[in-house]
Parts: sequence; C-alpha cells; structure tokens
Amino acid sequence: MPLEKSRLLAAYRRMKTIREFEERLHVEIATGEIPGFTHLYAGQEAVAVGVCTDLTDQDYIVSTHRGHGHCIAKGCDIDGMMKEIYGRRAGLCKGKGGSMHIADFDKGMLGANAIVGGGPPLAVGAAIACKLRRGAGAQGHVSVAFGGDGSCNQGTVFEAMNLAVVLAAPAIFVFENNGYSEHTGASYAVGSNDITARAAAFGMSAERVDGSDFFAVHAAMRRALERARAGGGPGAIEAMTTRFYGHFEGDPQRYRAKDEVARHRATMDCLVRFRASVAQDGSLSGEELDAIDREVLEEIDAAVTAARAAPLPPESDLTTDVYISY
Amino acid sequence: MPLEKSRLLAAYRRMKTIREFEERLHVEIATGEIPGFTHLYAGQEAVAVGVCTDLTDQDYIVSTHRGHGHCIAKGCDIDGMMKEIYGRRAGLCKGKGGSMHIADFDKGMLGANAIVGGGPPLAVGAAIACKLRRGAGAQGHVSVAFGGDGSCNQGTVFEAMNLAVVLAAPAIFVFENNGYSEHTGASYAVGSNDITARAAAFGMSAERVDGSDFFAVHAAMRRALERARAGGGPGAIEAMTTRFYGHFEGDPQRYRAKDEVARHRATMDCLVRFRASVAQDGSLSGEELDAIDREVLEEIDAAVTAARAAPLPPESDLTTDVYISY
Amino acid sequence: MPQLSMRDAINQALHQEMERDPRVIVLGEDVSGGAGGSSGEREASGGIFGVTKGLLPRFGAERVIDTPISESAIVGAAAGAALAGLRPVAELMFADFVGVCMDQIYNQVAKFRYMFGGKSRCPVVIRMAMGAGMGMGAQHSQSIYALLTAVPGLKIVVPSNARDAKGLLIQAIRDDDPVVFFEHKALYPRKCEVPEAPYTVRFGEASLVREGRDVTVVAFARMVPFAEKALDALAKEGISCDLIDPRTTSPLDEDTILESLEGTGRLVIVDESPPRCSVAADIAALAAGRGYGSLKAPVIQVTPPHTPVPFSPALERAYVPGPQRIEAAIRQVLGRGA
Amino acid sequence: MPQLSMRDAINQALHQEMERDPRVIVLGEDVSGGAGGSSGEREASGGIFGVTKGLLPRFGAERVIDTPISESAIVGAAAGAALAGLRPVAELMFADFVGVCMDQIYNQVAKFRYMFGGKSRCPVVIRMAMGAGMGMGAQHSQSIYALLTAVPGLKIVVPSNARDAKGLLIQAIRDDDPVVFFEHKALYPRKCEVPEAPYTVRFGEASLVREGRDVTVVAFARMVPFAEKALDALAKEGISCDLIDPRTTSPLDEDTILESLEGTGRLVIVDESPPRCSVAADIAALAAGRGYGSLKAPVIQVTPPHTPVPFSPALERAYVPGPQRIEAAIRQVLGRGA
Ligand SMILES: Cc1ncc(C[n+]2csc(CCOP(=O)(O)OP(=O)(O)O)c2C)c(N)n1
Ligand SMILES: Cc1ncc(C[n+]2csc(CCOP(=O)(O)OP(=O)(O)O)c2C)c(N)n1
Ligand SMILES: [Mg+2]
Ligand SMILES: [Mg+2]
Repeated sequence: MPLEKSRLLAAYRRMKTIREFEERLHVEIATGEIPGFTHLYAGQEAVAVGVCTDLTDQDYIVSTHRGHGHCIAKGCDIDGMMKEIYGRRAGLCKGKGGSMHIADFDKGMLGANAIVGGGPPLAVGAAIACKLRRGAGAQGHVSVAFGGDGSCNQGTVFEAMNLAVVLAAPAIFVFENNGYSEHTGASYAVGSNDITARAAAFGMSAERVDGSDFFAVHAAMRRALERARAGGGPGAIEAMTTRFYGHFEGDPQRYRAKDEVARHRATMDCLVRFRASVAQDGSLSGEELDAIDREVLEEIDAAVTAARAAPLPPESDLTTDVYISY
Repeated sequence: MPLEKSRLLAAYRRMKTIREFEERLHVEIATGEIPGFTHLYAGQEAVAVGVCTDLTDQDYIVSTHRGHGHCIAKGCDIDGMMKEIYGRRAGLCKGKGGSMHIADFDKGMLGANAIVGGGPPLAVGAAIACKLRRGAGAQGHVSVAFGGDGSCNQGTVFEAMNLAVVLAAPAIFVFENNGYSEHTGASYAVGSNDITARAAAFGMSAERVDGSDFFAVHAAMRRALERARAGGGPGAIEAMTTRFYGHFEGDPQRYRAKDEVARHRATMDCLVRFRASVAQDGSLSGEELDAIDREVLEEIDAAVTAARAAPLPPESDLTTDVYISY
Repeated sequence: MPQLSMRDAINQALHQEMERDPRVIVLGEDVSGGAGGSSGEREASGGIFGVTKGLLPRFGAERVIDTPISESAIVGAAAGAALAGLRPVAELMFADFVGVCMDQIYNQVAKFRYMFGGKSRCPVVIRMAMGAGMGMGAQHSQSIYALLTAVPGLKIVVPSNARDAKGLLIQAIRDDDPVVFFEHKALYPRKCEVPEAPYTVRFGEASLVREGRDVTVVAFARMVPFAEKALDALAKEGISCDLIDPRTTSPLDEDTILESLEGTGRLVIVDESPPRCSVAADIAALAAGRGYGSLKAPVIQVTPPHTPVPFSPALERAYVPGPQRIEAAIRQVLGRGA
Repeated sequence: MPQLSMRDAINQALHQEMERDPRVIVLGEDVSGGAGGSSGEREASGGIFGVTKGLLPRFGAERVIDTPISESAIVGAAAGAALAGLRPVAELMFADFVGVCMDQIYNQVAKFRYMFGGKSRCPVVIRMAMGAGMGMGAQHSQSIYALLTAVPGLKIVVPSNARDAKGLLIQAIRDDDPVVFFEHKALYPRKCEVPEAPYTVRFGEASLVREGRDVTVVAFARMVPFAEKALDALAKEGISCDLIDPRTTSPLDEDTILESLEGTGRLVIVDESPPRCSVAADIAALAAGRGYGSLKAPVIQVTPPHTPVPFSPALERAYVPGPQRIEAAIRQVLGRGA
C-alpha cells in the first residue's frame, strides 16, 4: 500500500529538515560557538524517516550519539533541539543534555545516548511496556532501537536482541551501516561483515536494505512493524548508508578515500533519489518539493537565530533535576 | 588419526577422576564441611577431557563456576584442588579462591570464574599472546574458553567471539549445553535455541557435537585446534551434555522431570559410552579400565583425607597477595 | 504482630505492591525459574534466595519475567520500561554483578533525569544481594554500596532488618527516582516483627537503634546487629552509645549523625566494605567537616582490610568486622585499653 | 630540556616502553584507526586524542591493535594477555566507559592475584581520558577515579602534568600489578619540561608542588594547576600553603599529607569528582582519623555538587571547581571572610 500524498510530503519535509539542520550546524560549528562533540546525520536521512514514518507518538525510539535525525524524524521540535545544541535554557533538555542527549518524552523519543550500545536494552524495556499494555487482539505499540555498525559489536546490543527474542517483545533493531565506527571500517570491526545474518542468528527476522532509498527502508520497516504490532516479536533492519561528514565535526577523515564523500553525495543522496522516484511515478511535483525546501531553510535559519539569542541557563539550574525528591 | 593407547588410557583416567572427584564431593558437601557454592561437573566429563586431550601446558584454558572438570582435564593436581575446595592453606590458591576460583598457571589453567561470561574475553587475550609468540611457520598455541548454554547470553561472550574473529586469534569457544542455566532451560533463554548458528554468524567455524561421546568431542576439537594452530583463527564447539546433579549442591531441581537424571545417567554416561566404544574396537580391555577405576577411587579418597587434615590459612594470610608491591 | 524473616518481608512487600499497582513488574534471572525445564513446573525457583516466591503464580509471566543471563539487558530493560511508564523491580541476584551492567546503572538510569533537563521519570528499583560470610568467594560476597552511593541520581537503600526492609522496599517502588536496594544475604533468615499492612519508611531518615551518651556508632546492614552485640557487652561496663542505622546512604541523614555527635563527641563507623572511598570514609569526612566542632577524639572506621573477600572461612571470619572488633573500637575511641 | 605536552609525554612513554620490551602491546578503539577504511591509510587516527600516534607505523598491527567497540573484550583481552605473559596497555578512550567493562576491571583484573593465592601476575595498564570542561556532557566528562580507588587490587594513577605522566606511565607499564591510568583531557595540551630519556615516578609518593605554612592543600589532576592559581593569588596576601599532588590515589601517600597537616593544622582537598564516597572524602577521613591530633579547623572539600556533569558551558563552568572556589575555601579554613 503506497503512502498517501500528504504523508509523502511529510516524509520529504522531514528528510529535508534533517539535511538542512545538519548542513547548517556544519557551518555554525566551524565558528566555535557550539561546545562539545557533534555528530552529524547528513546522508542517513532516509533511514530515520523511513523508519519513523509509520510510528505514532505512542511508539518509542531510542537513539545514539548521532541522534539529530532520529529526533527530527520522530517529530521533535526544531527550535527546542537547536537551543539544546547551543546549550540554552529553553532547549529541549534545558541545555543540560546537549547534542548527544536530546530526549522528548511526549514524542516517544526516549533519548539520544552517548554510550555506544546504551540504547538497545532500553528499547527492549519500552517494548516490554508496550507488550504489557497491548489489549487482547488490539494492535500494539512498538519500540525502535537505532544503532550503528559499530554499536553492533557492543555486548549490550547482543543481549538486547536475545532478550527481545526470548520475550517476543515488539522491539525493532535498526542498524545504520554507514561503513565506519569513528575511524575504523565496518568491514574490519564486524567480524563476519554481515550484521543482518548476526541479527537473524539471534532468532528474529532481519533484512538488509538500501538506506539511501526512503521507499526501501519504509517498506522493510512496515514489514517489521506489522509483525511486531501483531505480536510477532522483534525484527532487525540493516540499512546500508553513508555519512556526508566526519565522525564528529572536526574529524579530518584520513580513513576515507578522498573522493568517497563526493561519490556518495552523487549516487547515494536520499533526497535526490526521493525526488527522482516521485517524479517518475508522478506522485509529487517538483514545485511542491521546492516549496518545502524553501520553508525548511527558513525554519532552520529562524531556529539558529532564536537559539543564538536565547538565554543560557542560570547557575541555579546546576543542582536541579538530579532527583524528583531527595 | 586414532589416539594411541596410552593417551586413550589417560583420557579415561581423567574422565573417571572427574567423575569420582565430583561424586565424592556430592557426599562430602552434604556433611556441611565444605563452605560456599559448589557446582559439580559430573556428567559432562567427556567435554572437558575431549577438549583438553590434545592441549599442552603451553595452551591456555579459562573456566567457569563449574570448573573442577576443566581443572582436572588440564592436569591440575587433585590434592591441591581438594584442599582448595576445603579452604586449606595448601590448596592450589592457598584457600583464598575456593571451588569457583581455582587456577594453575603452570598448567595453562588461567582460572575458574564465578562471573558468568567473565572468561571468554580473557581467553581471547591469551590467544592474542599465543598469536604474537607464534613463530613464522611454526605451530602456535591456542586458548580455550569454556562456557555454558547460559553464559552464551552474556554480552561479554559475544564481544569476545567477534574480537577473536576480527583478530583471527587462536581462541576456541566451547559451549557446554547442559540444557540449563541454573533453574531455567536453554530452550527458553537462548532465543534461537541454536548456539552453534549464533557462533557461526560471528564468522567462525562452529559445530555441534554429542558431548557425552568423548570421541566426537575430541574429533571436533582436533579440527578446531588444527585450524587455530595453523593460524586459521577461532572456532566454536557446542557440546550437548547433561549434568548429573543440581545447579549447585543443595538445588532441589524442581525444573527437571523426576526421571530426567536417571534417564541421562542410563543413556548419556560418557564413561559407559567410552567403555562400550573401546570394547567394540578392542583398543582397551575392561581389566585395564577397572584398574584405573580402583586407582582413581584411592586417589580421591586420599585427597579427601589429606584435605581434611590440612591446616587452615593463618589470619596473617588475609592481607597478603592483593598486590605484588604496594 | 507476626514475626517475619527479611526474605519474607521483602517477598510480602513485592506481593503487596504488585497487587496495588499493575505497573509494577519484576524481572531477573530465575525470579520464577522453570521456563524451558523438563518438569513443566511453573515456578521452579522463586529466586535463588527465594525472595520472589509466589509472584509468578499470582501475577503471571507477563509481569514476573525470567530473563537470560544478560544483566545489562535486565537493568536496561527495566529502565526502558520505567521510562515508558511501568515501575519495574529488577533483580541482579548478587550485588557483585553490577560490574557487567554498571553502565546501565550509573550512566543511564542515574543520569536520565538530569541529562534530559528534568523531563524524564525512571522509577526503577534494582534489588541485589550483598555481603560476605557464606564462603562464596571474592566475586559473590562484596558489599559494594559505596560504588553506587558515589553516583548522583541514584538512591541507595541498605536495610538492616525485616521491618525496615519491607517499608523501604515499598517506598522504593513508589518512589519516582531510581533506587538501588541492597539485601544482605546473612540477614535473609533473620526475623523480627513486621506489620502485615503495607507501609513505607522514608528515605534519608536514620533509625536510632540505641540511645546512649558516650559514643556515636553508625552501622549498616549486617553491621547493625553486630554493633548491637558489641553494645550489649559494653553496657555491662556502663558504656552507652547511640547506635545509628542510616538505612539509606543516599540520601544520607547527616543531621541525625551530627546531632548525636554533638552529644557524644566520639564517632565509630562500622561498614562491611573495604575502607577506601567507602561510606565509612564518607561519614568520617562529614565529621571532619560539619562535625569538626563536636569531635573529641579521632574518628574510627571499623571495616574489612583493603583486600578482596577471601574464600576460606578461616580468613573470611577475620575479614568481616565482628562484634569484638566493634567493641574494641568503641573502647579505643573512649581512650580505654582493650 | 624539551617542553612536551602531556599528550606527547604519554606518547613518548608508550614509544619508549614498546621499544624496550617486546611484550608491551597497545589495544583499543582507533588506537591507530584506518582499518577497513577506503583510503588505505595505515594510521588514520592514532587515538581520538592523538595519544597513540606513530605506534602502528613503528610497531605494526600485531602489537598496536585496533578493536571493535567492545570494551569488555578490550579490557578482558588485555587482562588475559597479561596473564599469558604480555604487558598490555589497553585504552578505554573515555573514563566514562568503565561502565560497560567494569566487571573485567573490578572483579577480574583486580582480584586475580588474591583469588589465585598469589600465583597470578596481571601486569595490565588501562588508560582512559577523564574530566569535564569541554562541553561533552554527562556521559563523556566524568572523573571516576574514586570508583576504582575503592577497589582493592588496583593501582590508580592521576597525573597532573606531562613530566609526572611520563614517569608514572613508564612505572605503570613496568609494574607487575594492574594499573588504571587517568588522563585529564584538559591537561593533554599543557606543556612542561620533560626529560627525553625514560624514567619512572614511584607510586605512592606524593609530589609537594608548593611549600607553605598556613594550609595543606591536596589536589588531583587538573585541580593542581587550578590550586596553583589560587595559591598565586593568596601569596600576594601573605598566605602560604603546602600544595600536595598525591599523583596516585592507590597507593596513597598518607604520610606526606599527615606530615604537612601536622605543620599547618588545616586541610583543603580539591577533587573534580562529586563529593560522596570520593577521594576527597577518603582523605578527609584520613584527617579525621590519623590526622585528628593535628586538625585546627574543619576539613574543607572543594568538589562539584552531587550532580551529573551538565552540558551547557554556563553550567559546566559552575560545576568544575575553579581557582576562585579553591581560594575561597582556603580563606574559609583560615577563618578569614571572602
Ligand atoms: C561504550 C562506548 N564506546 C566508545 C564510544 C566512542 N564512540 C562514540 S561514537 C563511536 C563510533 C560508533 O560507530 P557506529 O555505531 O557505527 O555509529 P556512527 O558513528 O557510524 O553513527 C565510538 C567508538 C562511546 N561513545 N561509547
Ligand atoms: C554475571 C553473572 N550472572 C549470574 C550469575 C549466577 N549464575 C551462576 S551460574 C549461572 C548459570 C550458568 O549457566 P550455564 O552457563 O549454562 O552454566 P552451567 O551452570 O549450566 O554449567 C548463573 C545464572 C553469575 N555467576 N554471574
Ligand atoms: Mg557507523
Ligand atoms: Mg548450562
């Protein structure tokens, strides 16, 4: 069942928003105004949006250090995110979290995570909650764990997959294989170089998809989602993708062939591929998409301006939010 | 290439020694004289001995909470082990370790481990040492990680397998599938119920063998060993076996069908099967084996008597052996 | 009032809270046991120490969840379920096992609320059995509550008796913050009077177990009954002490300790953890700071030596601080020879 | 004498020890980098902080081992290799990551020798970068050396400058016991004079950074230069202090601290960890016990609050104890108003 037009437009808007959010951060970070480590998601947009398109606010996701795309795909407020990344009081997490720790519980976004492999066990827990709440016969909610090719070598991730299988929990593990964990290639660090087979060996359905093709990701996710919602247990998706920037901003990327990013930008740009696909089947017009492009650029620009102007947290915030009561 | 007679006799002696060691402990523990948790290995002897028969003192093993069999198979001193289990000063570890922490470095036995999954990463490290020392063209030494069906759900074990594959380290992972982790069945806790496939998915050769058949275990181990010694990297063996006693001494075993142990004792006794096999091909005579049986019983009896009589550690031992220098 | 062991008091608390609140779930290794076993017995275990007995038959496998040996996944799943609205009670079996899931405890559970600017709520309880004295060796006998007391974002409970344990556990389950709940193995069979109806014991409120004038003694968990023994012996000589059981080390009831110290001027702290960066040291530091004006003598810490827990009972007995060592320390702080 | 940054001093120590002893290996994530990359560049990284640069080209991939993101396997493999006769230096990248491999550190490495009755030898070094100040947030900024100082069987090194760092790391590599080596990220670029030839700095020997008579100040890692700044300001008013950098927290040079305290009677401890069960508390406890007779004023601990590390620089600046807070504490311990 193809997506309706309004949802196609929404998906494009989200992918484009992620792209421009990151492209702009790439520029802004170079000015030195943004502290800490920032890991840009540009290039991987079709994964986050393909996965999240059919999710509701009652479905959960857990994210990673490279989380901006997941946040936007799950509907987090752009302004709140930008302010968070700038460390402002009005940020989504009051400036206490920063780029690697954005969460938005109203949106079912349980948090980015700066510990590689920290998220998947949490996702299984949210899936347990979904399972417990699932009425007899009713469609249930699900929980999605995003992770990279590197994360899938962390023991916690394996434990989470096994536990999800044992409990038939509605958890979906999305491995974004962008070829690298920091400065090391996946072909080196993943012993078998086959994440899909590894996930399958834990006893769940697993498939590999082209992560720069929104429609392929969406279709695979829909299969996993329908199964999980119906009580069929967990699933895994390995999305082959690429990042357009370094591991973090400032990474000289000496592990990458000089032309790799240019090549990938030319052939694996999910926005370009999306446009080509909808042009071919006539489902959306170029003008509609151009209009979105303009709106998105304005939105991002406004978010940066607002974040810059927003006040920093007062020192009294330092000791709040450790406990609810103590 | 079949084993020579002397090595066949030695293998039988070790299996029998393990059996009688454990049968005797089962009796002695009931008297309350032995402190702590003791996990008996009776029933699984063919695995430890099948795996260790071709190892030298320069090959390493790491063991588990159920480690007596591994120790004996690797050549640890029976007297020293018994004294250790009784908490005596002359024990292999001065009484400081106990049943779950026996080690003997001269024998390449790097220690039992009371943390499930604690051992396999250590085994990979020892394998790295073996690999580094392996002369050009020379046969290398290997490192073996023993673990149970339950241990293979611990994240550390997965990490160890992946790392061994990545480094082509001569590590061999032996999973003793005795059907249970404590009071929970492997068919429940291992999501796919297929440890072999899980190990294989990490990118190494893995095979499942009948763990009550010494010859089957030995043959599988020889394949893994030859590959690892020649620089072919890690391997895994899943040995299907059974334990004749509870998880620890005192376990009422309510998870087990009443007749399960009796049935397994009747059909899966590795000593009986070994005897049948050598009788059939005429390689050993019943008398030779009977003589070993008598000697072993005497040896165990002497070990218990000696352990009981041996002095406890003096209080001054409490603060020694924390550091080499401090 | 019925006499209950600490094991049964904790069990009762779990039953009552699961009854009261459908969001409470229990998960861990062998919390029921029997899954995948050949006997078909629905509850073959009820926890390795029997603490979770009866929960599975009463509340079913959706709420009483047996897990593989995957402590990171256990704690992580409990935390994720808590973020998603449940109130999970995870069991670690032995406190020593925090090592394999420390990240989920100290970097995840403990930090969510702060990192997320106060937006999250993670009401998870992590129960674990601690303590030496049963010949279980270096990896199954530790008292590691100092490691977690050090972590902002966690609340740490260390009960010394069945009555407190029940009230503290009910409080832990109803508490909106993450709680680590330590159960001393040697206290499981110890009985005392425990009210049947549910009740809570507030965190950060020490219990004044004994009142006296000569010395302030602060003790935790199994060290509390040991200190009582020591005080019984000293009472015969006319020495009387305040015995304070803080019950929670985070929050710590500093005021009760400092008030007592004001009266006595002398402080002995009894702790089953090794001495370095321990809770004993933490309280001694409190005395050296806010309590300095009250101090009339050096603060004495009664702890095991800076060593792992030895296996041999001959050594383990010397490792664990016992009534004699406590008695000697109290004499010493009073300037009286042994 | 050449000026070297702490980064380069550590790098030099690694080069020299690998040169000297073929049993020394280095392993960790991206210690060289570039494996499996499309550029074919042999050393694409040299460590996320550049500390292991040049090792791969010099010593090859058999001794400079890039690993997957599997910290338990990294530390475990280092430990197993050490038991099997090598002298591995494992890198954890960020100290915060001890959570995912804590068991291998605290239950395995730390306990082998004791559990095995003195028969084992596990000369492993575990290096990790710690500390706040770079806006890296709650999970990449902690100073967690107290957690490991608490563990019997480990030696804990916390250098404050390049010269010490080099000598302490060489000592760590040559030491037969397991050593955890903390490198404060903010100190990496700080330079000082560092002798070219290899040398060792003994463990358990504090460095007396400044001598004075009014107050004993004990500080660690980045807090040492901050304390120096504070002392510079106070010197103008005629206040002079002993500044002690213990350099190792386990073993801890108690005698140097106590001797100084005998002279000054006043103690300020500066520590970047949150206060509970910290090394600061540990030293305050020392003062309350063995040092009691010397104390003339309450011991003051200068630490962050009991919170995780916040991201926003506005908050992080307030979190990390700085020269002003140290200065204020010294005034306070002297009974002088701010
Ligand atoms: C437990 C842990 N180990 C190491 C790191 C450092 N680190 C941060 S991101 C990263 C690489 C992650 O690779 P991958 O999972 O492929 O995600 P990607 O960065 O490609 O999105 C590493 C090693 C960490 N944050 N946590
Ligand atoms: C990390 C950790 N978790 C839990 C335990 C408790 N425990 C000890 S043995 C065991 C079961 C192990 O099962 P398996 O690996 O199959 O070995 P078996 O006992 O069958 O030999 C458990 C859960 C432990 N010792 N360590
Ligand atoms: Mg990646
Ligand atoms: Mg088993």
